[in-house]
Amino acid sequence: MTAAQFEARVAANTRLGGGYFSLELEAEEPTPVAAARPGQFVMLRGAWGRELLNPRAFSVLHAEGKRLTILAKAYGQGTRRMWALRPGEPMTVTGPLGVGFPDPDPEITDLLVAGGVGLPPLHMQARVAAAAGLAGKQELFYGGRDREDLVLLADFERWGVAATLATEDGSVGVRGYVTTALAPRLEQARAAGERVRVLSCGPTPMLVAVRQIGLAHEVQTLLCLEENMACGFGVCLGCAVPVHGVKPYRYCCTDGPVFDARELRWP
Amino acid sequence: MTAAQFEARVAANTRLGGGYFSLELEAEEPTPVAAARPGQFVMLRGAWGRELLNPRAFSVLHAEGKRLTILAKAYGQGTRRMWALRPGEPMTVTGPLGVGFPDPDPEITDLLVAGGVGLPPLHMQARVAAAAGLAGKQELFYGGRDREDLVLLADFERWGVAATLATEDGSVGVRGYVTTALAPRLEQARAAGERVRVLSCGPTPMLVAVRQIGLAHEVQTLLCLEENMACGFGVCLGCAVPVHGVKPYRYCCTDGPVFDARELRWP
Amino acid sequence: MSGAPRTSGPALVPGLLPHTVELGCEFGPLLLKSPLLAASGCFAYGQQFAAFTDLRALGGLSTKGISPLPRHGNPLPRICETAAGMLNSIGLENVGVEAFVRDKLPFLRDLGISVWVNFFGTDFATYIECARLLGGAPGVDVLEMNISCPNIKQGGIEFGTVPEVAHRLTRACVEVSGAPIVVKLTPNAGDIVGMADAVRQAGAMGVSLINTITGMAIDVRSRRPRIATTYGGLSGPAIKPIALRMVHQVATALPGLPICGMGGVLSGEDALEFLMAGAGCVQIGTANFAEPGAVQRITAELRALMAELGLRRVADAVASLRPWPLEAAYQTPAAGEFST
Amino acid sequence: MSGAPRTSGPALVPGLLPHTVELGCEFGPLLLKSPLLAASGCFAYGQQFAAFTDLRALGGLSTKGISPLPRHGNPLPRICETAAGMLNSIGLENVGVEAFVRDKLPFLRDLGISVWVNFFGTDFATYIECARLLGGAPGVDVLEMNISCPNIKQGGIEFGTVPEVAHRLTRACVEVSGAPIVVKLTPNAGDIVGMADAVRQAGAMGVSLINTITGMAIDVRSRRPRIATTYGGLSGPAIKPIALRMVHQVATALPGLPICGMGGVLSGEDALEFLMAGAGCVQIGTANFAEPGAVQRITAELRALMAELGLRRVADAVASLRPWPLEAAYQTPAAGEFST
Ligand SMILES: Cc1cc2nc3c(=O)[nH]c(=O)nc-3n(C[C@H](O)[C@H](O)[C@H](O)COP(=O)(O)OP(=O)(O)OC[C@H]3O[C@@H](n4cnc5c(N)ncnc54)[C@H](O)[C@@H]3O)c2cc1C
Ligand SMILES: Cc1cc2nc3c(=O)[nH]c(=O)nc-3n(C[C@H](O)[C@H](O)[C@H](O)COP(=O)(O)OP(=O)(O)OC[C@H]3O[C@@H](n4cnc5c(N)ncnc54)[C@H](O)[C@@H]3O)c2cc1C
Ligand SMILES: Cc1cc2nc3c(=O)[nH]c(=O)nc-3n(C[C@H](O)[C@H](O)[C@H](O)COP(=O)(O)O)c2cc1C
Ligand SMILES: Cc1cc2nc3c(=O)[nH]c(=O)nc-3n(C[C@H](O)[C@H](O)[C@H](O)COP(=O)(O)O)c2cc1C
Ligand code: FES
Ligand code: FES
Repeated sequence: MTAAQFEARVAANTRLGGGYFSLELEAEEPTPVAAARPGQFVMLRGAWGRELLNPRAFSVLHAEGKRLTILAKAYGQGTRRMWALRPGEPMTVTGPLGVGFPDPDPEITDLLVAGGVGLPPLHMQARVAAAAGLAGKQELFYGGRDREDLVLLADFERWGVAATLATEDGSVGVRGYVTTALAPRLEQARAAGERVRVLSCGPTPMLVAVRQIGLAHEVQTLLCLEENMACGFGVCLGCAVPVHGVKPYRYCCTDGPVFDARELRWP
Repeated sequence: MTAAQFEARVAANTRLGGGYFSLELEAEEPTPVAAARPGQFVMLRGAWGRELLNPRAFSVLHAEGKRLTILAKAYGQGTRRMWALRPGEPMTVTGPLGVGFPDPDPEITDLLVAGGVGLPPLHMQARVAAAAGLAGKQELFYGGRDREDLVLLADFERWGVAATLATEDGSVGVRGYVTTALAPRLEQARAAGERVRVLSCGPTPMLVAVRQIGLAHEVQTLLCLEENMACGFGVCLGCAVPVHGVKPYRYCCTDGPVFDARELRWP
Repeated sequence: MSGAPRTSGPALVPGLLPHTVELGCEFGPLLLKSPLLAASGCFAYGQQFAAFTDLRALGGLSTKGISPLPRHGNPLPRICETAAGMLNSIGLENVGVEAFVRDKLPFLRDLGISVWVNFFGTDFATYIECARLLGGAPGVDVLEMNISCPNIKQGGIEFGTVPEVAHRLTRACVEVSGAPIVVKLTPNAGDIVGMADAVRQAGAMGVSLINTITGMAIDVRSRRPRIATTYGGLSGPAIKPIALRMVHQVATALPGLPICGMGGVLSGEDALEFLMAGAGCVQIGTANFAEPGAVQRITAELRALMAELGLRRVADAVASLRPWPLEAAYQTPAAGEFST
Repeated sequence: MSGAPRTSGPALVPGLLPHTVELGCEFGPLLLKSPLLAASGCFAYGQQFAAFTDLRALGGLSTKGISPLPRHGNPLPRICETAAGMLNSIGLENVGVEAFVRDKLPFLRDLGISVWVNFFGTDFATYIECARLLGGAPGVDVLEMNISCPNIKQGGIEFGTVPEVAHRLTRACVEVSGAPIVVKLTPNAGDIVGMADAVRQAGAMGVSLINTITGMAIDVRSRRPRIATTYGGLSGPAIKPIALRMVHQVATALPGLPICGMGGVLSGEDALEFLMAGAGCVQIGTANFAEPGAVQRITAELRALMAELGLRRVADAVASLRPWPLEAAYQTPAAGEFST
C-alpha cells in the first residue's frame, strides 16, 4: 500500500448541487489507492499547465480496482477547474497518502462529525463499518449552511447509519451548528456508560469546537485536518500542524491528516 | 467595420492532419468580423486562466454572420490548447483588425504565394475573387514540408483557381521551395506583358525570398507579416516592423499586417 | 470553469449593496473617481480604447512615457510571453513632448478623469525639461516620473537604484513642475524603502510601485534571446507577489506616503489585495492587451467584492491588512520573519 | 492538449540519436552524471523520493538547508500558491548537523550521485561551524552555502546583500571546509554580479542562482497575509525569466565561474535555457512537489531535445547563446540595451 503516482482519466463528474461534485477517475490498471483507509487522501492535478503548480489534496471517498472517487466543492482555482472536467480528461493522482482513522470497533460507537467537504473520510468509515456489519456502531452528525450543503445522505440511510443533521438556516435538521448536538450525545453516552469516540472532519472552526467538546467529555477525539499542502508526501514541510511536545510541529500529510485532539496545540 | 471584442463558442474544430486544424467559432449575434477583408485578423484567447496572458493573432479564413473560422497549426502553448478545444468551449475574439489585401482586380493576375499557416489570407482572396467571377485571375503557389503541410486544396480546385504546389520532400508537386516556381512565372508575365502582382503570406524566410524575387522583377509585392503581438490594436508597440523612411518602424497590427515589399527594411 | 458556481467565503460583516460602495477616493491632493487607473505603456494615449470601453469609467490613466524628443524604440522582437507574464523591450517609443501636448493631451483632458503623464529623460537636463513642459501643460493632473528604465545610457541606471541620485533628480523636477510628481520606482533596486524615502524627502507627492522586473527568455531552437535586446521587463501576474510585497514594505515603513500599486492586476480581488497592502490607488497594465475593457470590468468586480466584504469606502480597504494574531495557538512565539 | 502532435521547429543541425547524447559533465572540479540536480528544500533528504523515482538517474541533489542545531520552522500557514508560482516560509526547519550526518548522509552517500549539502548559520560562528563539520563529513561533494535567507536576525540579511560581508563569510567557511563551497545567492540583492564576484574572490568554487524572491499574497476575505510571516519566498515558473537573466548576467560578467542555475524549471526546454544562458548545471525545486519523478522526466526531455538540436555534450549547450546579429536588417544600429 505504498503510494504511487499514476495517470487517470475522468470516468464521471457528477454535480450534486451547491457547488459539490463527485469526481470518479479511472486508471489503466488497478491502483494502490484501492487499499486506502478512511481519512487517507490523494493529491490530484489536471493538465492545467504552469498556472496552478501544485496538486490539491482530496480525501478518498471510495476506491476499488482501477477506480477512485472524491467529493469536492467548487471553491478555488483548482476545484473550479475540476468542477468543469469532462469524461476522458486526464488527471495525475498520487496516493494513497497519510494515516487514516482506526478501524471500526464492535465495542465502540463512532460519532462521525462532518462539515462540508469533510464528509468523505466519515462516509468511508461508515461504509467500511456497514460492510463489517457494524452500521449500528456508527452515527453521523452532519452540518452545513443549508440543504444544498448536505450531500450523499442516501448512502448513510442505505447503510442503516443514523444521522443527525443541522443547517445554519434551519432548512434541514436542527437550526445551528452540528456541534450543538454533539455535547448532549456525549452526556448521554457518559450516563449510559457507553463507549464512544469522536471522528471528525470539516472546516477548522468546526474542528476547534469538536475538539473542545471532545476534550471536555474526555472521549477519544480524532480530527482529520486539511492544511495547505504542496507535496503531500513529507517533503515541502508546508503542512505543519502545531502540536504539544518537544517538537512544536508535526506534518499533516505524513503524521496525519488524522490527529488526536489532545495532541493539537489549538485554542 | 470597427473592431469589437466579443465572446464566442467553438462550433467545430476540425483536424486536417499534420497538426493543422480549422476552428469555427460562433457568437450570439452577427459579428463585425463578417466584414473582414482578406489579410485582416482576429485576436483569440481561450478561458485558460493566468498562464497565457495575451491573445494570439489569426488571419480570418472565413466569416459570415455569427460565425468565423480560422486555420492554425498546433505549435506553441496557445495553438496546442486550441487544437484540443471541443465544441461549446468559450473563446474571446477581438476583430476584425489590421489592413488587408487590395480587392481582386479584373486587370491584374494575383499570384498568391502561401506557406504553412500563411494560407488563410490568400484562401480568402481566392474565394472573394471566385465569387466575383475572377477565379481565372488568381493563381496559387503553395509550399510546405510534405503532403500534410498542404491543406484546403480542394477549395481552390472547386473555385477553379490554378495551383502550383511544392514540397520540400517532393511528396506533392515539385520538390523544393515554392519560391522556385515564382521567378519563372514572373518572367513569363513580363514576356507576355501580363499585369501581375504578388500577394504572399507564410514563414519569414519565405517572405524574404518572395520579396527579393518580386523586387527583382519589379512587380507589386504585398506581404502579409506575422509579428509577435500582445494587443493587436496598436497599444503595446510590440509588433514593430522595420521600414525605410523617417520612422524606422511601422506596426504590424495597425499599419499592416499587409506591407508593400519595397517599404520593408529587410535583407 | 466559467460556469462554476460562486461559493463565497465567510463575509467579515454583512454585505452591502454594490451601488452603495463609494469608489471615489483621495490620493494625496487628488480626488479620483475610482482607485483604478490604466498603467503607463499599456494604454498608449487612450484613444484606441474608446472603441472598446467607456473611458469615463476609469479613475484615470497614465500615458506612455514621454521624452523631450520623439523616440523610435528598440529592435525587434520586442515582446514575448512567459509563464503568467510577458517580457517587453519596447524602448520607450513615444511621440515626444511637443506632439503629445498638441495631439494627445486635448483628448485626455476632455475625458474628465485623472490624467497622469508618465515621463522620462536621458539625463538631468532632459528630465527637468520634461517636468517643466509637461508639468505646466493644462490638463495634466500628475507627472509620473519614470526613473526605472534600466537601459538609458550615461548612468541612467543610477536614477532608479541609487537613493541620492534619485533624490537630486526628483528635487530638480519638483521645483520646475506645476503638477504634483509621483515617482515610479524600479523593483530592480535592492532597497525599495530607501528609494521611496529618498524621493519622498525630495518632494515627490507619492510613489508608483512597481515597474517591470528585468528578465530574459531564450528560444532554444534558434539559441537566441526571445527579446532582441537580450533582457526585457517582466510584467503580469507572475510579478504580483513581488509587487505586493514592495507596496507593503513601503506602506509599512513610510505611512502617509501615497502609493500607487501595480503589477499583475487582472481582477477586482487582485486590486483589493493592493489596497489592503497599503496602496491608495492601483494601476492596471498588461491586462489591457488581452482585454481592452479590463479596467472597467475590474472596477465592477472591485465594487462587488467591496460590497460583499462590507467595505463602503476605498479608505476602509487601504492598508487594512490584519497581522496574524501572535496569541493564537497556531503561532510559535517567535514569528514575524520568514525564510524558506 | 496532451494529444497534440509535436511539430518541431527548424533543427540547427541534423538530429542525433538520444542515446548518443552525453549528459555526464564537469562542474568546476566535479564530474556529474547529469547536469540536473534536485534543489534544496524541495527534496528533503531524498528518502521520500525513492518510492517514486530512480534516484540514481539524478545528477545529484541538494539537501534541505542544515544548521548546527535542529530548527522547528515557522508558524503556519507556511505555503500558498500564486500565478505560476508559490510562496513559502518554511523557516529552514531541519534536523541539525548531528542528526543529518548520522541519519541522512549514509543514505545519500550510497546513491552514487553528487551530494550537495545546503547549509546556513545565524552568525559567522555558526556558519563556520557548519562548514567545518559538514565539509569534513565523508560523502559530501559540495557545500552549498545559503546566504539568502532574508529572515535571520542579527544582520543576517547583510550576508546575502552586502558584497564585503558575503566575501568575509565565504572566505571563513572556505578555510575550514574540506569540500568545495558553492554559494547560493539571493535575487533580492540589488547587484547580483557584485555578489557573485565577491564570493568568487573569497574562494567559492561556484555560485547557485537563484534562491526564492521575497513576495506576498493576501487573503482579502480574512484580510490576512496568506503566509503567517507576512512575506514568503516566491519560486516556480513565475520567476524563471528573472533567474535566467541573473544567470546570464553573472555568466557574461564572470566567465569561468561555475554557475548552478535554477528557478522555475519544469521541462527539458527550461533546463536547456539555463544551460544556454551560462549555467553549468541546473537544479529543479518546486517541480518535485507535484511530480516526485520530475527530475528524471526532465532529464529524459533534456536528452531528447539536445539530440534534436544536435548538441552532443552538455558543454556544447553551456553559454552557447547567440546574440542577435547586429548587421541584420531587422535591427536598428543601436541595440544591446532594453527599456519598456
Ligand atoms: C488531507 C486533506 C484532505 C482534503 N480533502 C478534501 C476533500 O475531500 N474535498 C475537498 O473539496 N477538499 C478537500 N481538501 C481541501 C482541498 O485540498 C483544498 O481546499 C484545496 O485548497 C482546494 O483547492 P482550490 O484550488 O480549489 O482552492 P485554493 O485556490 O487552493 O484555495 C483558495 C483558498 O480557499 C480556501 N478554501 C479552499 N476550499 C475551500 C472551501 N471549500 N471552503 C472554504 N474555503 C476554502 C483555501 O484554504 C485557500 O485559502 C482536503 C485537504 C487536505 C489537506
Ligand atoms: C496578423 C497575424 C496573422 C496570423 N495568422 C495566423 C493563422 O492564420 N494561423 C496560425 O496558425 N497562425 C497565425 N499567426 C501566427 C500566430 O499568431 C503565432 O504563431 C502565435 O504565436 C501562435 O501562438 P502559440 O501560443 O501557439 O505559440 P507561441 O507560444 O506564441 O509561440 C512559440 C514560438 O513558436 C513560434 N511559432 C509559433 N507558431 C509557429 C509555427 N506554426 N511554425 C514555426 N514557429 C512557430 C513563435 O514565433 C514563437 O517564437 C498569425 C500572426 C499574425 C501576427
Ligand atoms: C509593453 C509595456 C510597456 C510599458 N511602458 C512603460 C512606460 O513607458 N513607462 C512606465 O513607467 N512603465 C511602463 N510599463 C510598465 C507598466 O506601467 C507597469 O508598471 C508594469 O507593466 C506592471 O504592471 P502590469 O503587470 O499590470 O502590467 C510598460 C509595461 C509594458 C508591459
Ligand atoms: C518549500 C521550499 C523550501 C526551500 N528551502 C530551501 C533551503 O532550505 N535552502 C535553500 O538554499 N533554498 C531553499 N529553497 C529554494 C530552492 O532551492 C530554489 O532555489 C527555488 O525554489 C527556485 O527554484 P524552483 O523555482 O525550481 O523551486 C526552497 C524552496 C522551496 C519552494
Ligand atoms: S504537504 Fe508537503 S510536507 Fe506535507
Ligand atoms: S500588437 Fe500591440 S501594437 Fe501591434
